[in-house]
Amino acid sequence: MTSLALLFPPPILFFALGFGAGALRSDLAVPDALAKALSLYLMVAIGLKGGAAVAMPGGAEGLVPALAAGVALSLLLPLPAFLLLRTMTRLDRETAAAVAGHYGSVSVVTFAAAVGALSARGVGYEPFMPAVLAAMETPAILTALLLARHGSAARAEAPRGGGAPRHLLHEVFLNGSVVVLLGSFAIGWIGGPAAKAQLSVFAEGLFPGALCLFLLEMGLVAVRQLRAAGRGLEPALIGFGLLMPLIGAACGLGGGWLAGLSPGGMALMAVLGASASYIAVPAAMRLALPRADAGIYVTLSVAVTFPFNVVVGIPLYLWVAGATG
Amino acid sequence: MTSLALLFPPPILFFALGFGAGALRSDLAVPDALAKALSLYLMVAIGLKGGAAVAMPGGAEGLVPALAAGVALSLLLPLPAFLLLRTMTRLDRETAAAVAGHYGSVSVVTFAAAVGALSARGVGYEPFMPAVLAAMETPAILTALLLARHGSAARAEAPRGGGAPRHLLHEVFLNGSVVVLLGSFAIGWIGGPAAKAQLSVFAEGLFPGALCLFLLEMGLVAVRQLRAAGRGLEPALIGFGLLMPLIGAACGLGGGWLAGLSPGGMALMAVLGASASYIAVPAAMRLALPRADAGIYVTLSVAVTFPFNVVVGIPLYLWVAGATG
Amino acid sequence: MTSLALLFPPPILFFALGFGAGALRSDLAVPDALAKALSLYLMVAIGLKGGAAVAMPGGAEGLVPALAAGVALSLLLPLPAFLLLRTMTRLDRETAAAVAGHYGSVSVVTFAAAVGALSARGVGYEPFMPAVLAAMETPAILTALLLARHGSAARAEAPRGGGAPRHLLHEVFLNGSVVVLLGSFAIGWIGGPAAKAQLSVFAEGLFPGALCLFLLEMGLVAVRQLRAAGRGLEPALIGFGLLMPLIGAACGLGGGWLAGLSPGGMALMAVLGASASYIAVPAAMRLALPRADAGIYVTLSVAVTFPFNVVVGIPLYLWVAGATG
Amino acid sequence: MHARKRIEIVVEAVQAEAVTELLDRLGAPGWTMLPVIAGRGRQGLRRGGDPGGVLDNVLILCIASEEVTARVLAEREELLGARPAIVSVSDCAVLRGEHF
Amino acid sequence: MHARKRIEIVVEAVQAEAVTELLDRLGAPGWTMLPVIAGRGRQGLRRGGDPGGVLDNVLILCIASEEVTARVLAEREELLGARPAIVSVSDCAVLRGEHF
Amino acid sequence: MHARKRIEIVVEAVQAEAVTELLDRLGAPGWTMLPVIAGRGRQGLRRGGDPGGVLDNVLILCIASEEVTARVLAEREELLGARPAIVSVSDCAVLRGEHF
Ligand SMILES: Nc1ncnc2c1ncn2[C@@H]1O[C@H](COP(=O)(O)O)[C@@H](O)[C@H]1O
Ligand SMILES: Nc1ncnc2c1ncn2[C@@H]1O[C@H](COP(=O)(O)O)[C@@H](O)[C@H]1O
Ligand SMILES: Nc1ncnc2c1ncn2[C@@H]1O[C@H](COP(=O)(O)O)[C@@H](O)[C@H]1O
Ligand code: NA
Ligand code: NA
Ligand code: NA
Repeated sequence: MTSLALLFPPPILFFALGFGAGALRSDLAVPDALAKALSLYLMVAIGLKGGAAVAMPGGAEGLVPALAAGVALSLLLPLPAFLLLRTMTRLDRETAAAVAGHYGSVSVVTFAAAVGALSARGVGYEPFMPAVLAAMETPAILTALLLARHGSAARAEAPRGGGAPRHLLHEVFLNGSVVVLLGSFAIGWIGGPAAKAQLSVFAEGLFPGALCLFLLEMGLVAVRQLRAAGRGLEPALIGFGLLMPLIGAACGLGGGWLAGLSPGGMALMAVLGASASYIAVPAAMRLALPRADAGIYVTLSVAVTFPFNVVVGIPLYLWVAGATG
Repeated sequence: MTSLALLFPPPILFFALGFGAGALRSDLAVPDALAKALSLYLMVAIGLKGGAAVAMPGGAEGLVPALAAGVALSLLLPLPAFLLLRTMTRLDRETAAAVAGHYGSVSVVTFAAAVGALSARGVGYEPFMPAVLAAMETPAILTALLLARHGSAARAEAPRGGGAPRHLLHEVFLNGSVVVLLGSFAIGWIGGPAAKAQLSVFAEGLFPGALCLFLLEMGLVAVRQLRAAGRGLEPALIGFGLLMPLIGAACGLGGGWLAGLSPGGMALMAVLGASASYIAVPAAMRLALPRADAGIYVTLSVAVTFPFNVVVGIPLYLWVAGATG
Repeated sequence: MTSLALLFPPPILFFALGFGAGALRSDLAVPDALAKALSLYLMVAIGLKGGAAVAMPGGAEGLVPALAAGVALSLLLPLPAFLLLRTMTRLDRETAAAVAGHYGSVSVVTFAAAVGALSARGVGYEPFMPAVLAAMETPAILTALLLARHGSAARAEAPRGGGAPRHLLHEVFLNGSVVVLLGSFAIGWIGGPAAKAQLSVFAEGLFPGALCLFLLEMGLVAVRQLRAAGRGLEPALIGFGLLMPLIGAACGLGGGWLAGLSPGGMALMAVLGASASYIAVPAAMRLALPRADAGIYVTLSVAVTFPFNVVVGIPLYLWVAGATG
Repeated sequence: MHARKRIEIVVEAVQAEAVTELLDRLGAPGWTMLPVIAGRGRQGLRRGGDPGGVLDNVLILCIASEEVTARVLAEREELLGARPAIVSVSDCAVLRGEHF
Repeated sequence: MHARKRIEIVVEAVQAEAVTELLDRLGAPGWTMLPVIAGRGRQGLRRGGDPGGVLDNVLILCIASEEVTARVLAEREELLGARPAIVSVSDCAVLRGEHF
Repeated sequence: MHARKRIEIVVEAVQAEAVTELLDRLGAPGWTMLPVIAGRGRQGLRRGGDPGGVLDNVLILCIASEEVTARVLAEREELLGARPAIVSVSDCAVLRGEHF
């Protein structure tokens, strides 16, 4: 593989293609349903593959400390994020708390891109990392709510009938992403090698192509979001969106090291720390903190931090973790 | 393969995942268009695979008696179903006739799950069974109409302009499922081994994964349907939804035996007898018997009989047919 | 492979299946989002495969003259088309110009079907042909506008706010199809053999099946379109839709010969010349020439010329080009 | 501006074509059909997306003259019958009277 | 024909269920929910299709009696609150008065 | 409640952005765009879903003051021109007058 191809693997180039097409206002579009289908597929495939790998002898070794590290990161990372936002930017408390929640949580596709980069370099990693990914999706939501608590009567705001607290707990424990990731992980685990073999074309063969298509869509979404909400983004916010992933990655490296992970595993933990949610947390925040400005957190997550991680962050975190093959 | 993995293969676990997620009111969702795409894909893949197998030397041997048995089952099974419904439950004649029609017809995904179970156990079956599946889809509609005839002025009800009779004949002979299954079967047959090789990643490699995703959706649909129409289901109706598949399976076994099928083929015939339509017949019934309560038949078919067959029925029918490898 | 299977490969049979089902008013339907997803997939796969092939030693040899020939064909073919339409039919100048633009441009799926036919016959072709395909998509739009210019105040018609000229240039240079085809081509090229291997299940394994499904949908669309706009089609227009591809194919053969292509490449160039756009150009024409009758060009392209090329044209052009293995 | 009626029909998707054919037959100048995600009425919740599509609804909008509207409403049985369906009518004004 | 009110609510999709539950609770005889492609309001452009779906809107249509309508409008805070949402009401007539 | 106008425009999807830009330019306080499955008018049946999307329609709903509505209707040529399109206007009332 040429070093150009290593630096710019197809998924990243497809992201760039989508971003460029969007920036130049091409009429290129990915149907909504395809984007949702791809997102679902990626979670199922990641879960199945991880579960099947854990079913191998010794595959679950070290799972518990890694899960603990992941949950701790998800719970704690919103704190520095909130601090930074309240000092660096003029966001109100509620929006700052909501944004902070996104950075404790994770992005499935950033994880998938990192896994792809590790494979391309032939670097191994602990097979249970998809379970860590799932475990990190939602604890950050709780921290975000605690941070918002002293603000305006945030929770009283939610519609009485809708039962925000009920919805909220569902978002934390029964969020669609969490359910699909953990469920597929368990199914891969139960099914073991037989299921792995039977599902390999689906879960492994298709994976790189599906990731490419989804990143094409993410490029388009990032631009669209920048355009729709970009005016609202003060420079300090953009700075936060570039700085916070570095802090998250550093904490992730530390957590991974404490949990005794391999270089590949540490690199993935850094990626999880660095990445920001763009599916599970936004939906939860709309329900729990309806006064928070969705334009801000969706844009920061999708259009600033996601591209940064995919293009600059992943190679950097892999290199720092010593996971460059 | 562990016995746990044999008892709970991935497709069934994905059904359970969807059902559980729905029951716990997770916000997990499968986009509509993906569900429809998967349903179309499964029919195309089943048809192609069957057709290609029939193109092999001797592949069509025994096709005619099997088709005859299938059509007979489809035409006759609504009779005991109707009798049971009119004696066991308080359904009006028209709704009872509509429900009965569903049980003469078949469910493509139940068939697909059974084929998967046979493959996992290494049990062979007649390759033309997909053609039998297609042939059984719609004859039951005719019986259902005859059963409803003496009821309220059922047919006069259909909108004059829409031309119910015309639509109805289309539903029977040109129903989308029938056309796709038979068409793909014919294309696989004409294409033979060359087409089979060319389409193998698509029609065979992807199949298990697509089935898993579709069953995830079916689990969600089953719960949603139970919730939306569940109140309307008297216990006797649920009893019918669990009893009738056993009757259908017994008749299917008998029919398969008369048609001289192998154990694998008999097992599939039992599955066809036991399964209830949830695509072709509901649509036909809305047009032909608009006074019949769609909530009842959709719920029974999708949320009672389908789960029963997939989880309990298939292993049972395979075991009775001696098709457990 | 039997000669029946060679004459009627699965993609064509699926087209016939869709056409037949539509003609008989079956309720068979392909979800919109699936059709759009397949169309996007086909372009990505064609681009990736072409780019990877060009990355092989010597793969780009002869690219420049072929591109030149393709662009020239796209720019010039609208001229005979326009002439024929204005003499043979009663179309107004603007509609005639719009239709002519479609015939200079190309159809991705016709190209894909031709590539499939070459593979089935084991005939090679220049790997850069997907780049030629992309290059031919939009130049014809410019010619169409020049042809329409002296007509009614066509351009003044476009909504002031929408900025038709801006939109138009985007359609020509940044049309979604062009961007995806060229982008994927470049990504395949950069990625080289490593990317090719990684994406082979996606871009190659799935391809024939995806093409089949898309052609099923095209069959349905062709009938639907004939039915909706068929009354408006005078016989002379249908004649044009059958004659013009022959002219385009002949020019394509000439252009391919001048560019020094192999028989397989010449056959593909003939197919490009013969085919008519049904995605990029219709959208551009709605914006640029809103007075032109969309019913006419969509119907001619999708329901007359496309079926003709797929069923009759491709075998013919391959035979004339001496590309029948 | 010209005064017209705005007829709004929510009906199950499998009956949609029958309704638009009825509108065409009664001389409606046109109609527009919109997708529906979900609906609730006397027949309970109808959430689209079941595999057979029988729980899908559509909304049909038809702008017509008073005369055509009266004819459409007269087909009450035909429109509503036993089917999940509602029909409402309101006033509106259109720009190009000659087309409606 | 019977005079009724036609309530039209555009609200973000994640709040849709809360709104329909409110309508049910206030005695609305039914409602219909339609998908929205994009919308603009005070909160700027909301174009659906972001991965989390938080920028999706839906349109909820509810035909109800004057009385129910008054009750719905009284829940102004509940309906609108801090959320992207608009509510409008117009007059209409329905065929089967007993159902609305 | 405050009296406003409800403008409803059905237009081909490729022109949708031009129409919403026009509404923005004329000072409309907002708009909502809904997908359309199919429509019939003077130009015959327009059933969405052709590969190029040129037969897709959308419905644009805009609630605006009488003044803005008059400005929008004055752009008749711009809105309708040669394109498949219809425009209708009706009365409605809104809860938060300051926003419309
Ligand atoms: N009051 C209402 N307002 C708006 N839509 C309604 C209303 N009642 C019924 N509908 C719609 O009409 C469909 C059929 O109504 P029904 O026949 O009463 O079950 C429902 O699924 C709703 O989509
Ligand atoms: N004047 C209007 N006419 C029609 N729809 C509107 C209008 N204002 C707002 N909307 C819709 O309501 C949503 C929320 O509005 P807002 O809360 O003002 O951002 C927007 O995204 C639009 O879909
Ligand atoms: N009378 C009408 N009522 C409702 N929608 C209409 C009507 N006339 C036309 N339309 C819609 O407007 C589109 C364009 O109309 P036209 O320009 O007349 O072909 C049609 O495809 C329909 O969706
Ligand atoms: Na994070
Ligand atoms: Na059956
Ligand atoms: Na051409």
